[in-house]
Amino acid sequence: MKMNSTDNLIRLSNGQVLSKETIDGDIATINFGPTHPATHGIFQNILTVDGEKILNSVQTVGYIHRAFEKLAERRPYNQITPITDRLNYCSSPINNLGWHMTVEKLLGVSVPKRVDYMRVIIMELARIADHLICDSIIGVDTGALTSFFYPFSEREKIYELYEEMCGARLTTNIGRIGGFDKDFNPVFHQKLKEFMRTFPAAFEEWNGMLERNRIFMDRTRGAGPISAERALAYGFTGPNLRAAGVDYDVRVMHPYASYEDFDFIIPVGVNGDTYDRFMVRQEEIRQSFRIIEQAYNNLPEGAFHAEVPEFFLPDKKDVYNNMEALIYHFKIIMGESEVPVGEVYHSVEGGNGELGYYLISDGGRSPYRLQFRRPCFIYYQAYPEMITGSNISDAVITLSSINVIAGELDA
Amino acid sequence: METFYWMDKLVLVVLLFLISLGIAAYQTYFERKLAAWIQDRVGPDRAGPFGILQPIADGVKMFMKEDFTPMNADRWLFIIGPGIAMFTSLITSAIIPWGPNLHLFGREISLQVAEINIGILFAFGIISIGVYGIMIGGWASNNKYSLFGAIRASSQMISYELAMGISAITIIMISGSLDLRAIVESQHGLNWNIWYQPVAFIVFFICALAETNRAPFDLPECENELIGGYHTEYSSMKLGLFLFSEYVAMFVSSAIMAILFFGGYNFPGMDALKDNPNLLAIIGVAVFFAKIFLLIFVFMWIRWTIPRFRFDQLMHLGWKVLIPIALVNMLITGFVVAFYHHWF
Amino acid sequence: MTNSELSQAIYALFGERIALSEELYDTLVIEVAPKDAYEIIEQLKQDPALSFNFLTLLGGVHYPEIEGRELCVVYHLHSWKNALRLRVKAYLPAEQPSIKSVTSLFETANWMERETYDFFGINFEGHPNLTRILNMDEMDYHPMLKQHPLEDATREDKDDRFFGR
Amino acid sequence: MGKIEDLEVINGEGYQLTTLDKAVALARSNSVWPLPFATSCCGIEFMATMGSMYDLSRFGMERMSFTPRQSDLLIVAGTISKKLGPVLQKVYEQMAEPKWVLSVGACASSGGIFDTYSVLQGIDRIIPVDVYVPGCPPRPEQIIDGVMNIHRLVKHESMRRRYSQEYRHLLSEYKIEVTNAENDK
Amino acid sequence: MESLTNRKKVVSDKPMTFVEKLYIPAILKGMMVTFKHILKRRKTVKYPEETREFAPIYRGMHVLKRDEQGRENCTACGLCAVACPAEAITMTSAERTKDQAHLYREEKYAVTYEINMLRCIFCGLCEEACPKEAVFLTDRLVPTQFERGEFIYGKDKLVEPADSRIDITKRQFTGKRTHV
Repeated sequence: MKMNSTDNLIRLSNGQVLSKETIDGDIATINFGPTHPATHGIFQNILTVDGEKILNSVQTVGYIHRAFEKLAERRPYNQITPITDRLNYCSSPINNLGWHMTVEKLLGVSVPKRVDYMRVIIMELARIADHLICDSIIGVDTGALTSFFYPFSEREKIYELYEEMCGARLTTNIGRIGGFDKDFNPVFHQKLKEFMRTFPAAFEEWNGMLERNRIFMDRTRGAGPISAERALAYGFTGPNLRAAGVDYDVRVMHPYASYEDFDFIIPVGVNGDTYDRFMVRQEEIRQSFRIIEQAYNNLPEGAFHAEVPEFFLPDKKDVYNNMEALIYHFKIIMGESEVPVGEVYHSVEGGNGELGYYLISDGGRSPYRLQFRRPCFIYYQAYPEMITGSNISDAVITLSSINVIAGELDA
Repeated sequence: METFYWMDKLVLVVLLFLISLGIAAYQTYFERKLAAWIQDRVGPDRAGPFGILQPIADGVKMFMKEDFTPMNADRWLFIIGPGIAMFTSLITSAIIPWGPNLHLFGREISLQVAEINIGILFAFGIISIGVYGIMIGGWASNNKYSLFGAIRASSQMISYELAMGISAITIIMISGSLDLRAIVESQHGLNWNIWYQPVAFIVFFICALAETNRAPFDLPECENELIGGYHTEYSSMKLGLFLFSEYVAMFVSSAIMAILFFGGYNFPGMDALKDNPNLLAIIGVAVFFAKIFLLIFVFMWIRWTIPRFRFDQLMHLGWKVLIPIALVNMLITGFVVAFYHHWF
Repeated sequence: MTNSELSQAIYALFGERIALSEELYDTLVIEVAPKDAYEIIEQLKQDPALSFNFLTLLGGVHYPEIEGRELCVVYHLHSWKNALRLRVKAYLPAEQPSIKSVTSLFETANWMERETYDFFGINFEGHPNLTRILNMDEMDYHPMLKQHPLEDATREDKDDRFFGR
Repeated sequence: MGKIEDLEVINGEGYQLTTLDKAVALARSNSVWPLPFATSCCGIEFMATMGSMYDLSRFGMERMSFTPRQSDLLIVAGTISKKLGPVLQKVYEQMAEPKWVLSVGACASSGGIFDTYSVLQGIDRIIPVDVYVPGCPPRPEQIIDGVMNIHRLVKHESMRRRYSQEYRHLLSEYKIEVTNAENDK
Repeated sequence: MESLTNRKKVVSDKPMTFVEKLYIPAILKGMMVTFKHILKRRKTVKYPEETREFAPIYRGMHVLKRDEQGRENCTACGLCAVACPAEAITMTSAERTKDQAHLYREEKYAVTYEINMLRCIFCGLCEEACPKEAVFLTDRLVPTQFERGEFIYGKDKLVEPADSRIDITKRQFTGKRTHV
């Protein structure tokens, strides 16, 4: 909190300056975080409050800074995939596949249509999982605890799908540079069909408990609003920006993985408040589901990886029998494949917005520099402005509705 | 006669004390089970068969937990807080008529500890003291979140007491008495007040939710915002008392609601048992408890369904919605009652 | 608008103030002098035809081998109108890495500049609050510089001999 | 799985569990209220453990207490950086005795994949850990396994242990002051 | 700001209707939903009494395989250690002597092979890297422990016992190019 020299003025985090006389009562400072139950993840806000009204907020982040970017400079390309898992861990596959696409762009590899469609299915499942958790947390923070459990059961089904596909539930490490290491297997097909059959009803049931409930609407409408201009200035992307009414979506703007083939709408909100963010996410879940249906029903036949033996690990059987494959295998694992020198920026529409990878390669076994565009980190700085003037309850649901993922925030 | 009277009362008091605590304890169990069922889970099932010993385990654990008083806290007030909360919750049950009189040992035994003719006023009086427990506890903790909880609790209770009182007045008008026994007796058979006063019931019910700090009005302790609210700094059995008092309060307020609106221990077809007062009393008590449990179930059911209000919306609801509704309802009732009695 | 058209437009605007421009993959990259960076980005943002309205990413790179150009600040600009990205680079010497802050153009640069300061020690002039953001305030070096080790030296469960350190 | 009888910390110097001890320990083990100190990925798996499919509430553990005063088990799930270390220690200090610590996942237990300058290489450097759960993140099954191991610990703990010299010594190794336990005695 | 695409749709501008303003209908609707769930079958898997089926390719605890004749497959080439992003694998190798031919399949073998299970992130890259079909992840889980030191898994815990083999054929072929 910056005090003016006259000691009589108080500067709010939205730039407004108030005279102390206009504030009745005493000003208190409370620590909102690092271990507050509403800070899912760890970050601290020191709030200056007048009663319950928030006057100012000072943020501290970096509590789980793990030095991703430094780590990525020391690991070969294929070992960076597990690291990207832990960025936005609510939707790891998007991070994985986005990274693979970045490297493919650097290498100039084009993948078969089937890989694109498989990626779309996996990524949209991840988006559903991500939005489900965010929206259920909004429900929990407004006090409807049950709304955490219904979507989580659906999430569990998505976990099962991942498990069938790659062998892990949350930190998936799914796919490889150049495609996937495995095709969809019969159990995956069966489980995906089952998911597609049951999901809409379960989703709408849960949605119906909140969407038009007046208590929920009153709580969320007008909570933590941000205008389109301010959101843009703060570099918002993804659902939070769309809630403010701007239909920016990387999937449409710079299509990747054949997103141009699919028909889907971009839901937008009006005021950029918590209700808008909730509704935009809910609609995006429906749209993602539509995309999955389209992709799955039109899934092309063919190979599930590109033919790039220098970068795509050969099949195990060939490694044992085929000298050439064995050499490629060693080269890839040791990180001795030729990587072009260059730099490339690729971005995908992550759970929280534009998830970008700025990769500089000097031809070595690991990136010279890898910078992640982490949407959370960029938009979380707008939080003080969003909550100034509202009360603690609003601050809580605003925080959960902008879906700040600590892993992505602190890198 | 006098000694017998006191003995009766003593037995009843002890019994009530145990029943209240027992019910409160098993309410926690039931609440956890119900929450689990609503959420497609099983709930506690490892402490004893079906987890039936869960409340006992919790109780023992809390007794043995380190009793912690934060630095800079007001030591005495810190202790008094939970005490008041528990005491006020328990004492209200003294005025509740639990059933028709028993005929035992040639005497008529009343199933009501204190037969005071202003029972309902007593209840309101005690309830308004109840908030002091939370307030003192929250203030004494010397923690900002607790203080927020305490402030929220006190303003919430005061606001909702008004609407609660006004909606209860309609019942007093209909039955013409402040005595809870008389109010129950006036609802003989199925002649319950709920049929005449549905609006008053809804208002009263909402206020009861607020008075017992239950969702959607659990703002004083809502953990997503205030961590633990007024009991953030409490540990061990002091916390236990706070948690328990909430459940006791829920039990007692369900009982009061059952008396005011659902005819207490009255049930349809009770005239058939006129000749057997003891059987009538036993069934009456059972019916009364069934009504209480049903109301408790609704309390819990609501808690696990809907989101909570924001503080200003809660105030708005209390002052601008419930109080006007209760007032209008009271006026209409007044006119109807006056008309019925040919007062003009 | 294509990248070549963009390139022409930029040359028309700034002429020789652009030290170098090349197309890397699908993005046009221009290099500018550090003292020009702010103005050029401001004009790129305000020019109605180009309208690079969005700062996607801001970060640093460390090239310890290139003398006089050890540090590099990279701006990723995005023109939504034309769906075009542009990468602007400014190289700084290691002795005095200092560049004008773009927070007055894009508020989003605030934390990104703080992060770059934290990682590389690049000083952004005119930044409202240039302090460490992710690391502890007590830290006395800038960890992303190439000379600093990645690993935590205090761990006991790893034997460095096995991992080539 | 390590044998519980081997653990010196529990048995101290040969405490014999009395019947009362046993009853209390049994009650405690059935009512362990967790304080989830969830920072990252493991926190999401911990949420899955709370969810309908795995349901930690079967162990009487669904009442999360976010205030350290009321909780018995500190579940540290996720990366703990050096910046966060003091906060974690503070939370541990604030917890009322008896208290246990479950370290969930590779990051909390050892730093895991993040062998970097900013990550604490295992929380056992700042607070005593009772049970480690491997995995990155562990499956809910493993978290439940860890929780059940905690229950086994609790069941075998004497009521006096928390006031013993050994315990005080253990905490002093982590530079944690034992003030409250003394007040209570 | 003008629209960037033609796919925009506003989703949150529906005003509250009178019925919705009354609170009660929506609350009752929600309560009906939750009541239905009370009557539904529980989804809980009561672990540890019941267990859920894992995917055959689940990435759990490692195993060092033996071949059909009971010889260890591992040749201590170190590829798994190189491929491990968590740097959890260490090994020392030795040349096989003549009388050890029945123990080790290859000329070289691992004298010690240790995986630090607390560091391991179960990403499966070691399995992918192994050119000798020696190390596999399995659908078994690493048990929790009381002491940190117990997580260094040596060959005694990793090599599959000769008499009780661990079947990993499913994970070798699920979804792969070559089918059995």
